[in-house]
Amino acid sequence: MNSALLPLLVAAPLSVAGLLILTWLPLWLSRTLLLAPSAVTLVASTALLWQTRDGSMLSHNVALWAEGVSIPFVVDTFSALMLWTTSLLVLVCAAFAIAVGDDKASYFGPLVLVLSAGVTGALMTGDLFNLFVFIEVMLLPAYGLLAMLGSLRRLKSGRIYVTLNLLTSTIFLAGVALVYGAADTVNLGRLAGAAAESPMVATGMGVIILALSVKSAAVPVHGWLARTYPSTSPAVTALFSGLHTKVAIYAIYRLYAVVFDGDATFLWIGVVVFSLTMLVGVLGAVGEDTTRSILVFHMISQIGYILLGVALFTELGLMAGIFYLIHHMIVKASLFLSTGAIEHTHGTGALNRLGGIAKREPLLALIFMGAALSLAGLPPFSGFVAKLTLVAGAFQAGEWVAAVIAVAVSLFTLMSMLKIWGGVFWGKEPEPRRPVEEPQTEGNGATSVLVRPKVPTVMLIPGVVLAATTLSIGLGATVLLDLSATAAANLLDTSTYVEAVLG
Amino acid sequence: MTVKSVLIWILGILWLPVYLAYDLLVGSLRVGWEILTPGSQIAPAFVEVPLRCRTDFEISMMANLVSLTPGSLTVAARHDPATVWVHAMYAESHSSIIRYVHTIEDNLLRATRPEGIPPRPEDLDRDEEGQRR
Amino acid sequence: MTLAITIGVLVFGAVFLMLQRGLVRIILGFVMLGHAVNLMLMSAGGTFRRAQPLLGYTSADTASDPLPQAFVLTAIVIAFSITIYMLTLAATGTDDDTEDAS
Amino acid sequence: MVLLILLLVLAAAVIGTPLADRLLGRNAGWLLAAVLLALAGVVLSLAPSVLADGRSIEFTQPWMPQIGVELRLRMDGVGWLFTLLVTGVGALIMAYSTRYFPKGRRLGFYFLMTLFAFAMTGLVLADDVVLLFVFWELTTIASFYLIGLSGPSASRPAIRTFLLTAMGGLALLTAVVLMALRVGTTQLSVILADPVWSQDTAFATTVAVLVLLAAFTKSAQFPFHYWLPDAMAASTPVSAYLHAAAMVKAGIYLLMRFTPAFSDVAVWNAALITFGLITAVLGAVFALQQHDLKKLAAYSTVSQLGLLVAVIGVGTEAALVAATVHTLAHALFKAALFMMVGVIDHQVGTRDLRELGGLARRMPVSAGVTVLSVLSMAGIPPLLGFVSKENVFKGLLEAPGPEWAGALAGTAAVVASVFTFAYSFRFAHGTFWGSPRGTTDVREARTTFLAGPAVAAGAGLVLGLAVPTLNQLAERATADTAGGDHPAELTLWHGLSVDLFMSLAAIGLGAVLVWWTASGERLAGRTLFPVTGPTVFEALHEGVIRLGHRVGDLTRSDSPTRHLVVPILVLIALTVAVTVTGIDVPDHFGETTDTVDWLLVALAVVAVIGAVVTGSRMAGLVMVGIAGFTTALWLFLLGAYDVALTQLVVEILTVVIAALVLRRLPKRFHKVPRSRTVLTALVAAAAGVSAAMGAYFLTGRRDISETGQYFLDHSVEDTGGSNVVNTILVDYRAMDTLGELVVLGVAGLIIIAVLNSSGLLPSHGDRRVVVSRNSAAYDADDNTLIMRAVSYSLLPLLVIWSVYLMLRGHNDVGGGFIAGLVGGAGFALVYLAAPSAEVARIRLAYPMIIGVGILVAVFSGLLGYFDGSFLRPLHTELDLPLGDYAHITTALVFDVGVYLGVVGVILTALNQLGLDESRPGDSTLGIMAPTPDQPPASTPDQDPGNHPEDPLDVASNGGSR
Amino acid sequence: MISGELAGDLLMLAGALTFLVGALGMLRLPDMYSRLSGVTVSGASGTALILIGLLVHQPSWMNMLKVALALVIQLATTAVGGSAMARAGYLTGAPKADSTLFDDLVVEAEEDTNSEEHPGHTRPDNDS
Amino acid sequence: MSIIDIALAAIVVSMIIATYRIMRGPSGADRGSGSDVIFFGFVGLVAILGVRLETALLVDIVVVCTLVGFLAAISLARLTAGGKR
Ligand code: NA
Ligand code: NA
Repeated sequence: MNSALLPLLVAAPLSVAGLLILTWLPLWLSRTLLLAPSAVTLVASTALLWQTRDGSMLSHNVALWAEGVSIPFVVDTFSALMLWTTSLLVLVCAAFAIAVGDDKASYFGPLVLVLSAGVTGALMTGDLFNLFVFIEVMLLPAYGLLAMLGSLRRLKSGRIYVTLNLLTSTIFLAGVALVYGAADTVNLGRLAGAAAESPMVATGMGVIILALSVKSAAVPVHGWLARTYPSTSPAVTALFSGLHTKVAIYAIYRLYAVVFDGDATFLWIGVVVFSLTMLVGVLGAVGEDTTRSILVFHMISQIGYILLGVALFTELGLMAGIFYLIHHMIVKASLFLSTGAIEHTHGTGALNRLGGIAKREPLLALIFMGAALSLAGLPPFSGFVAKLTLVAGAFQAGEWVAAVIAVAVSLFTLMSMLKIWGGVFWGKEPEPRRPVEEPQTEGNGATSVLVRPKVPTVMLIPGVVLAATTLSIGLGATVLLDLSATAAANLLDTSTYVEAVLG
Repeated sequence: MTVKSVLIWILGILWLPVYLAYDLLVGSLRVGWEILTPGSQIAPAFVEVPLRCRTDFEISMMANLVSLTPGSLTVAARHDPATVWVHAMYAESHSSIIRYVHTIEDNLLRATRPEGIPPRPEDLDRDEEGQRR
Repeated sequence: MTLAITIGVLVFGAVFLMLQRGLVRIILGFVMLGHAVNLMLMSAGGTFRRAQPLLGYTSADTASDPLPQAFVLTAIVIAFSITIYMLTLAATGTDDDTEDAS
Repeated sequence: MVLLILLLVLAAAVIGTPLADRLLGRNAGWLLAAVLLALAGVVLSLAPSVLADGRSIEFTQPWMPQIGVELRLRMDGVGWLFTLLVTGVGALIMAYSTRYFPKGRRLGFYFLMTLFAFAMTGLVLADDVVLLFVFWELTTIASFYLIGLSGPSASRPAIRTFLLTAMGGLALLTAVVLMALRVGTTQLSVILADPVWSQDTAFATTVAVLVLLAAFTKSAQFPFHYWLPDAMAASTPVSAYLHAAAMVKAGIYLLMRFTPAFSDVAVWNAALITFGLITAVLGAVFALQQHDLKKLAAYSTVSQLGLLVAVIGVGTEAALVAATVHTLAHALFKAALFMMVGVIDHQVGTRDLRELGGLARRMPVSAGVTVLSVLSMAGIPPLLGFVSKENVFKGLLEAPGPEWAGALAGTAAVVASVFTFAYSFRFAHGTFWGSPRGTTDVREARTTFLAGPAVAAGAGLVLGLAVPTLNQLAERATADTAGGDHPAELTLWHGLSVDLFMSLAAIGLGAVLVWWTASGERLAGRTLFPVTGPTVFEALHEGVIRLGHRVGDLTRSDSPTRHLVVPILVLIALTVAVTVTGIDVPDHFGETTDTVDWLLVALAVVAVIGAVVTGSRMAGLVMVGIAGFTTALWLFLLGAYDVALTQLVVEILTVVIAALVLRRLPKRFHKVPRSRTVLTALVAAAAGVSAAMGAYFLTGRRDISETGQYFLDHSVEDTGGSNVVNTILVDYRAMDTLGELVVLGVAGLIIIAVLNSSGLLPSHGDRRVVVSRNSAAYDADDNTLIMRAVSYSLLPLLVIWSVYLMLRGHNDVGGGFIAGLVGGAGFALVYLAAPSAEVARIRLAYPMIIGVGILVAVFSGLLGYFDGSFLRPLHTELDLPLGDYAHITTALVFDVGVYLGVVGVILTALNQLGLDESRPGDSTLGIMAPTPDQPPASTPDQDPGNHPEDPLDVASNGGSR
Repeated sequence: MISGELAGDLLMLAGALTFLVGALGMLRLPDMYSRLSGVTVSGASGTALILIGLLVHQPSWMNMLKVALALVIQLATTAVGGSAMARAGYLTGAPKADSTLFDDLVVEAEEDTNSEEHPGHTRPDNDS
Repeated sequence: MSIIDIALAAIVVSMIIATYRIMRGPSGADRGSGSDVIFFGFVGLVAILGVRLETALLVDIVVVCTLVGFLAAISLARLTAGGKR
């Protein structure tokens, strides 16, 4: 892929979004248009992964102005990996939304497309302020999607979500101001190592990292996530879980590597905070009683794991963190979608109102359990490799406590996964409170039978795709490990990146 | 329309801002005096004033001119029959306010009507009944 | 100094309002916070050169830093977008109350 | 290679089970039995090489080279024994299963059993610690599902078992990671041979404890012993395989495997011996107490595993010989016994000793097989169990430590054996002899059903009689674990030795115990402990859930405030931290303060105080407006004209739109307690000080930025524009502006989308008009006349003005955004002046304007590819009459897109929020949503963009979506 | 030009002082309607003087046009805004000064057919 | 202290007085009229400040300010009447 074409990955979904706003198209066409840009991005990012697998990078100064003046778009292995995973998730979640009919809500298509454009831009940009803008591009559709789909609580959640994110975006912007005030520039290439040298820049970057930590829902600023994600529709939750917090995490990795140059002075803060995040998240999950709220708290816990990687800032730690990140995005979305299929079919995600689904939906059960075991870090799924490398990374870096917490937390993770499993898939089916499907009438129509709804196969496909992905990443871990190692190497030694940004 | 009436009309247009400035000045001084001196001579009232204005533009201009003059304020307006309800800070009597508004109206209509202005209703009254009230 | 004080004052008001009950006050707080941060961006550009960066009127040696101005312009519009959306949210549901009646 | 083939065949069998199940139903077990039997044959064929020649078979294949993990397989004596057990016993049980289950398909069972066999084989062959762990966890997972297959009542036991064994697994994982990091390889044999174990006692002890934790949970050692009886919810074949012969032996395998590393670690010896013996005695006592044959067998397993653990803990050559032989013996008699429990249950319909008795006459073969296994279990000659038990006694007498340690260990083992004798007797006697109880309509089981247990029990007899054949195995296994060359002298009779007397004592005292407790009847059902394992587990589980709920409660609030305050506090903390640390900053650059500035400070203070103090929404709005205008003045003072203008217009549009919203809400803000206000003020003050300090100390302390100066110096040359801010917006950083435009456009879309899904509040009663409808002030048509006339005359002015601002923006104050905002303000004016919302409704497809705006902007960006890049502006000089020319750039097209987007959004907001009352057909959430938890917008058979609940939708969306 | 600048300054000062007088009316005048007259003083007279002062400071034909435009808009704002505010106050029952002589806008009770729906002047708009 | 400074101060004082009225009410219309004064004050401030800073393009900005004031006045009036037109 020619590096000048990188901006097209942003422009393409935007123009399709514009088109969808503008015109009324037949359903099949608008659905195709909704899926097409992320499919294209998936293909393109596969090509990018191939091009960057040796640690080289693609960079392009948008509009071809001078270096340091133009907004640079850069793709290295890390961003290509993220592009690949996010576009896969957009594709799969949008497909799920289509399967459940979410896409018929007003402007669903344009909103998802803009969201994906924002994500893509945020992953590629090498400019702090442009990063802010793309984060906003990604957030605005999210504000709407969260508040327009889902349960009764969605409006309250919408309020929390928008205010919290606005606050953190504003804090981010303040950080950008401080960095610019101290360092003369917002170009990441020019900022390379600046925070390690200047305490003024470090303070500004600290503010930015703080904002990103809130956006990635690290403890103690995690509550908003637990409170908001469960109330929208499952497809949207899956989408958000795969994109929003993860872009923030990506940015933390990138910024800490480039601007702080991995400065070891502050790493201990990260180790403490992210260890707490692991613990608090998982305990929260154990205490919840609906599928999605459990999964959402897990997400917080796993965010702790992922960020621990950057807080270790060793080759192994970074590699483990990046591997974990990719694994988590896929598995989490898979879980949201498989439980989402249940929610859509049975009208609830409450553990005490579901049961015995494993027997009726064996495939669904298989998908769920595969992802659940992966999440808990059990072999042979991707989660195992992720946990193993991360724990090894933590021990290697001498962070015993964090390592032990990481290990212990996975037991609680399993515990809460089993809570879902026991409440939803095993156990007794609850008595239906009302006819769940139109009664089957026979002959004279005197007898009516309550038919329990069955999850439509089309709702299962997205989950199957993702579960298969986590299994293949687990079994063929070497490919992703290779890529993660390359990405980690680029974070440890940022000279190539800096050169690319300024080139 | 005669040349004379057109000249009067053009003069009317030119005169209007001058008159407005004058009215503004007088009104401001009066209200300013009220504000700056102790005690109060305020005797407000809401007065219904029938107008000779015909178009929306005229009514609107009229209402605005009244409002622009410190001490009086258009509270409500009606299109047909053209009427404004004016809040006046110094309302000695109903008719004084009406006369005051009609004076403004004269100046406005001189600017908006090349064909010349119709007589005031109170003057019409006199003509019909043959005597001044 | 003066700009810093203004920023501090605005942030005080913003945070105070944001921590109140009721979405409208929170929104108003955010509007103020936006102002504060925009001023901070301006402050980051430096306040010692205050001439407009319009080269038809000012020479390039005295004009103020245009980059923060562009940032602020962008930030203002983004904040405006979110503000009107939040205002919409305040007019949905049952009320703009954000807390359970106590 | 043979090892890989072993595993691959098993993997193929796993994958093949669905097909086999489909074709053969429950008889698929025969096929699987054949496969396992064949594999067992292969293993046996390796005996000469592995056992006689003392060679190890190895295989290596790269897996995750990045972390040094490879697929390393290795078979030594220990591995050989366990592989044989897994495949051999597995074959018997598969065959047995074909008759245990009723006819029909058994996919789940066979799949998981085969998977388990695969995992277990992998576990005992793995020569890589990571691989070992992978297989270890796989056995746990397979066990979980196999237990759970038994239906709803088994789900709690399955979960309890899973969690407990998973905990052990995590200990193993930690140990694996520590070892791998320390030794620098994940190869098990290399790790075990590393000198670190003798050099670093602390490290060795840590890892030893972790490994024994893993083994204890897997092999059901006290205090984790309870899961095994709990897991009896599983079907009998599962118990026979996993809970007797194979999975529980994984722990034993692990302990044996790691003996070379830890045999000198004192904690290792002490813990293994102590906990092993406690488990042995407790298990045996509990076993005697059971009425349920299966539970009895389970506790018996616990007890036997305890003996094995203890004897491994001794760690001497003799002890390890004993461990090797007893592992084999126990696998044979216990698998047989479990299978017999299944047979009895199957034929009689119960396995409760209180309902059984006198079956020997009706089921003579069953009785024979059972007696054979029971005798082996009780340690009666000439069965294998006698030899192995005696070796265990002998091994335990060599317990390290003080003199009395061996004696004490031996005594404990004898005590356990006394009870073992008693429950063995109880098992056989209570079932097959004694008074016949319950149904008399019992028949002997079919031969095929009995074949499995019979072979296993028979093997115990044959091997007992031919016990010296096991010498090679014992020697090799001892060499693998204890090291050295220890000749094993396994024999039925080796003279009068201490261990013989111990055996005799066990048998004799056992007989006494049988007599004394009426073969256990008197002990059965008595509570010996105040708590049981499962209740403790459930209490802990419940406790964790409660704790979790508390943790969730910390953030369980729908109030944004509760969530907003946290980041603010963290930010304040950051300020405090930076202040305390103290950083050096340069002096301010140039003169930063002008006296007029103070005026703005004063205004800001007034606005903020007003906004903070007031209880009136309207006043609050205006105060914030003042703050906004003050900001605009600041921008003005700082030379940012474009920005100041934007700020002004945005501020006023905010007020306009807020006014549309506020009228739907009460006049006053919600009241909060004074204490909260004080607290809030403190936080706000701290935040304010932080922000001011940040701005004061961290900004304004350098010359104009290099980038900023670059723009000033080059903008005319680069872009042809002299309004530098505008050139940054549309040329240099058009990507930002594109994003900003999209953000604005999306705001419009989501306003429509959210209102479509949730409706709008009606006007609030607080603001009701109190004047009579007949009053002249009431009529809207008449009274808006004044405004209308003015607005309509201002509109064209504004439109022209806005186009002018757009066109000149590149060189002068203006640009797409300001222009769009001014144009939008014009529409707002007309909108506000209209006599009714219906008239006011601007009949433009405003969402389409947004779409067009975005498309135009992107399109102008794409034009840039003609000059090599997205958003690269193209320039041309356009000749005009009178010798004039105009500089045309695609940046202007971009600005047109921006203009359209801005206008579209303003129109959207006005039309969506400006309706007089809530829209017809709108409803608040409660009425609209059919049921809780069901997303209203996802009703499947709904046309896109056409929401039946909202008849105005088409109009309100401007006729499109 | 110096005298021009001085003239401009003086005009501006005069405007500002006029503005202040009008604003003081906000404190001194008895009811909302009278206070709106004070607003007019500030908005029309005060601002007009300032704008003229501005023109005197920066005299040019283009500026004259723009200042004229600004003046027109400003005066319209004052007038229309004042009217609109007065009517809004009247509609919502803003209290009138005790000294108010009469009110032609009040309709007789018998004419008021919708009195139940819109109970006359019963709810003074007092939200503080 | 120059003439211009006095003028500035006078306007700011006016605005503070208006703030009092906005805070005090008592009616919505009072708050609205107070706001009008504030907005007019800004027009004045911009004009005077512009002269003080000797900046070009000042008049353009003043025009926008007046426009903005118009919108504010009308929409606050509308709000006062609870949206009644
Ligand atoms: Na007046
Ligand atoms: Na703003």
